[in-house]
Amino acid sequence: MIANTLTVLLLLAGLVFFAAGTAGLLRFPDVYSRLHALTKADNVGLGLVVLGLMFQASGPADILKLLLIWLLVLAAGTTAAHMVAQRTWTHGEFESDR
Amino acid sequence: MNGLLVLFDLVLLAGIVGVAWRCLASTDLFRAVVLFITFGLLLALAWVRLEAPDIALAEAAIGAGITGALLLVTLERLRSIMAERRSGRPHTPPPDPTGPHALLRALHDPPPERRTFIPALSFALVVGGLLVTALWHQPHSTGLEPVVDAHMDISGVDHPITAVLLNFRAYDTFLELAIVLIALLGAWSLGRHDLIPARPAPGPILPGTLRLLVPVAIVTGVYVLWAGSHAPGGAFQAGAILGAAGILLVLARPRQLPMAPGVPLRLGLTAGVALFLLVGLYGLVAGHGFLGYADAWAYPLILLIEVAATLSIALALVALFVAGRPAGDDA
Amino acid sequence: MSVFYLAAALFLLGTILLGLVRVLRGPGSGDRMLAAQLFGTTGVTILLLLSLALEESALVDVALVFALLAVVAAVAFVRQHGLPEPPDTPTHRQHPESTESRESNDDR
Amino acid sequence: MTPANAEWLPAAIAGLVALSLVVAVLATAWPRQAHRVGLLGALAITAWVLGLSALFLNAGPDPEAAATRVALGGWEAPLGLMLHLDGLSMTLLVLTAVVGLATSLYSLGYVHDRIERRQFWPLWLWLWAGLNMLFLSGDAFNLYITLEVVSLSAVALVAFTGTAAAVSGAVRYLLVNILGSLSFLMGVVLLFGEHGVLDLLLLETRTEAGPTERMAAVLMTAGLMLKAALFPLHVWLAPAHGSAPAPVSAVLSGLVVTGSFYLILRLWMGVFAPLATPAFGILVGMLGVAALVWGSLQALRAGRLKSIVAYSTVAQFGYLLVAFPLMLVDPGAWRVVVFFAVVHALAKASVFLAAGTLQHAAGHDRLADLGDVLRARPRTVFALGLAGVSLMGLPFTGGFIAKYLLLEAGLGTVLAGSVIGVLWVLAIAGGGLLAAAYILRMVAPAFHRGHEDAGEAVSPWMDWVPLGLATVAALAGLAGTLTLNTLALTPGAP
Repeated sequence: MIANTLTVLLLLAGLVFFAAGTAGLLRFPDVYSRLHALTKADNVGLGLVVLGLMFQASGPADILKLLLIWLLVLAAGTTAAHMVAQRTWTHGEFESDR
Repeated sequence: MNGLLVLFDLVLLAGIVGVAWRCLASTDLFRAVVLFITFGLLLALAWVRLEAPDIALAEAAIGAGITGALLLVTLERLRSIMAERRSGRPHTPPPDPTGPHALLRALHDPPPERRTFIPALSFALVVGGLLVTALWHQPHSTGLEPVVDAHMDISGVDHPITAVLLNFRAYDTFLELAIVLIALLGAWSLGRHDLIPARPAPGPILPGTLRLLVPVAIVTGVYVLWAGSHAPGGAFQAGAILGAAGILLVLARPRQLPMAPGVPLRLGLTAGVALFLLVGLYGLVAGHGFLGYADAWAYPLILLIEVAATLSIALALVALFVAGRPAGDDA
Repeated sequence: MSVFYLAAALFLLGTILLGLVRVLRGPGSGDRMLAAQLFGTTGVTILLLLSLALEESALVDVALVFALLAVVAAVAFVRQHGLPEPPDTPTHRQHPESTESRESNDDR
Repeated sequence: MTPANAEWLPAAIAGLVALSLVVAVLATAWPRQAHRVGLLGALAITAWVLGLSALFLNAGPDPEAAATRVALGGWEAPLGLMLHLDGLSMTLLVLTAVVGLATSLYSLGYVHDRIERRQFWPLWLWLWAGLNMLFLSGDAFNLYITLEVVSLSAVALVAFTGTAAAVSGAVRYLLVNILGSLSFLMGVVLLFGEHGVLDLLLLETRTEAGPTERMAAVLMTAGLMLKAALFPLHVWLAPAHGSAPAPVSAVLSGLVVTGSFYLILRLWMGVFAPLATPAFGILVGMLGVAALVWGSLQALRAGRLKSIVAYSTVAQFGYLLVAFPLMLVDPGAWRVVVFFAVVHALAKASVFLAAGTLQHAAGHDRLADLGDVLRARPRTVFALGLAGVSLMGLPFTGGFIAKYLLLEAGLGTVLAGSVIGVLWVLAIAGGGLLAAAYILRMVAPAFHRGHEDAGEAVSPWMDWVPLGLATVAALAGLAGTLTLNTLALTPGAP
């Protein structure tokens, strides 16, 4: 029962960050600020969801798998954000041409 | 629960159709590529909802790992051709009139015409409408599920899909492996590719991520291959994961990649079909029929074939990504 | 509980569809790439939720594969063989230290 | 009829599949020796097919007894896959072996570059293996996969010279093939969804004229018509052939297109048989007449040798469509149609091979400038003419027998009181005249006065193989009775 309540609360908190990430992606003015919106969803949003789901896991293997997924997404998000920022910085924020 | 599921499916369906339409109608190729990546993601969710986790797994590996990278790199090559055409001077290096370059030219000529869109849409609607009508009348058929279930105990594995793919209908699977190989032979016949020299990584983040991801990808690939005997997974999915890891290495090139040597590469690429065929021939000689196994030997033989097939598929995917045949192959 | 998971998954699917606006509008390719990256993360989360809602543990593996390969497209985006010369757009800036890496972009 | 023969038949069928695959895999893994592997493989496969046909014909005059099904891996349908051999598939296997052997020998001379050889042979051997498997397949999904093997290797072969024209033709061919395959696959999915089995014989017992079958029939037939370049879905054919290497054109026009037609015939004689109605037959027949006229006119207008031959394929396949309404009136006419397709494949392949020799010698295939080479190469011109005579249907050639039998069937429908039968008879007779016109266009410069210039030297293979194959095509009439008798060994068909 407590586990379920914790899961619900953590998931809801995670969803808030996903919503915020999407809102930021849509509303922020340029690439550099939109980066932040993305990384919040990656780091905290998925982190909270994973934490919430861990209470429902059937064993340590499942918990480790969930943790691994979070770590992988963290690494991917960080790398992607860094590289997109770098490319935009060196090559300009050009419109993609045909 | 059920109402919510239907709502989820409807939203997903609307998303898939909408994304596909915008992707086709997009005049901006980069936008079309990003939409296609999104399309792959939604499609994986659709496979989940169609209760086909095996295909969702394959779609995840192919869609996330390979298609996106392939399209983005192709787009970049197209751009350099277009830039060359606009400026009237040859891009460096001098474009090879044969080979992959010619393929890209052919893909770009003639430019897409917008007025073909309406006929195409009406054609799609007519065919789609007829299909829906035909599907509407279909009974709820269980297909071959009961027959497969009845034979599971002598199939050598515990996952029905693996049993069908590698035992009951192994011939089809063998030919699918062959098709991957033929596609690669076709790509190689177009021209040669010389590996690009390494270039310095921009900062420590990319090499660091690679150092983390590539080993994890190898472990995951082996895990998915092993899982195939009792759960969704198997050679195609594992091969796609390992192939994506290889593509990551080719893309990032932390250091000079060695030139692929001709003979071992060919042997690696054909290992899957060759081993499969050898096992099949043994079955023919031993009286189990072509591509048949003795019941007791089914599991080890299936595992052997899957390992070789994983290796071949991964190699073939990386080679397809690199596109031209490596210089070592002509030796 | 599974109704809750499903509702959460539906919500996340909604955010993907909403985020498509950024893909359609752009304006730059970086913006679109970022949106795709966010979709990948959201997709992983949806898969995790669905695996509980539908009681299909194999979906965690699908999520794992997505998470593992999420970075490939982004790497392809920045590491193509020959990036074109930066066009003369007003937003273009020159970083003082990046000249070296730009020169080596032509090494295809 | 010897029981021992019948016992060996299943092993021989599985062995043919295995042998074709071994040859293809070996050539892929060992490209340095691919041409040697290919030559030995071509001889072995041809010998095996001839042996198989001897076994098959010996199995007796009863179609039910002769037709053989092999359960792969020991799993019987519906669980497993079945290979299926009957008179129809046997005939096409022999045709494939003859054209395949000729193409292989020709390619020994044509593909001489070391690098090209390494690319060509594995793909060609996969294509051959794919065709053998296609003709032996008895399972709807397996048919789709074998079609893919055939299509993909054919596309790669069209592109393999790597020139811009070849690649552009190949891309078009690839898109057509993908569309055709997807359409076919959707049909397979519909049938499987309705009946829960994939085996063709099991499907045949379960299908009726319902909405699913209708939709599946439309999808599968349209997809195959696209692949077979049947009018009006033929637009990809000439660009793909115009730029492909000669042996590839020969195989495409002779075998690949015929393979798709074989599937249409197989499906409509089996699974979709309940759907065939006279009105449908007349529609298809009309398409055939249009194809005959349009293809012939294009062939008369084309300026390049290979384009003429490619358009003549569109025209000749019109006959196959014209024969459709005849089959509805006289069910036995299907054997004549298959015989016609066989003769056409032989003749068309030799015309393409001869055209390839001329193109190689002259360095181009513009008809207007080919006179010098034509005059200097009587052997090749003779091959061209001999195969052309068979295409026209002049007496005593294979083409004559085929067209005579078709005309006979057409007249039969007229006598049976069908007014529209007159149209079919006119089309069959008129098509021959049109064919004569465009074939004379090809060989006529050889009889004009003018310079003689043999052009580039060609290897003996390229000189003699077209002539040999053309002779086979012309003499195929002698094997007419044998072919028709073999075809009669198809159970379930009249």
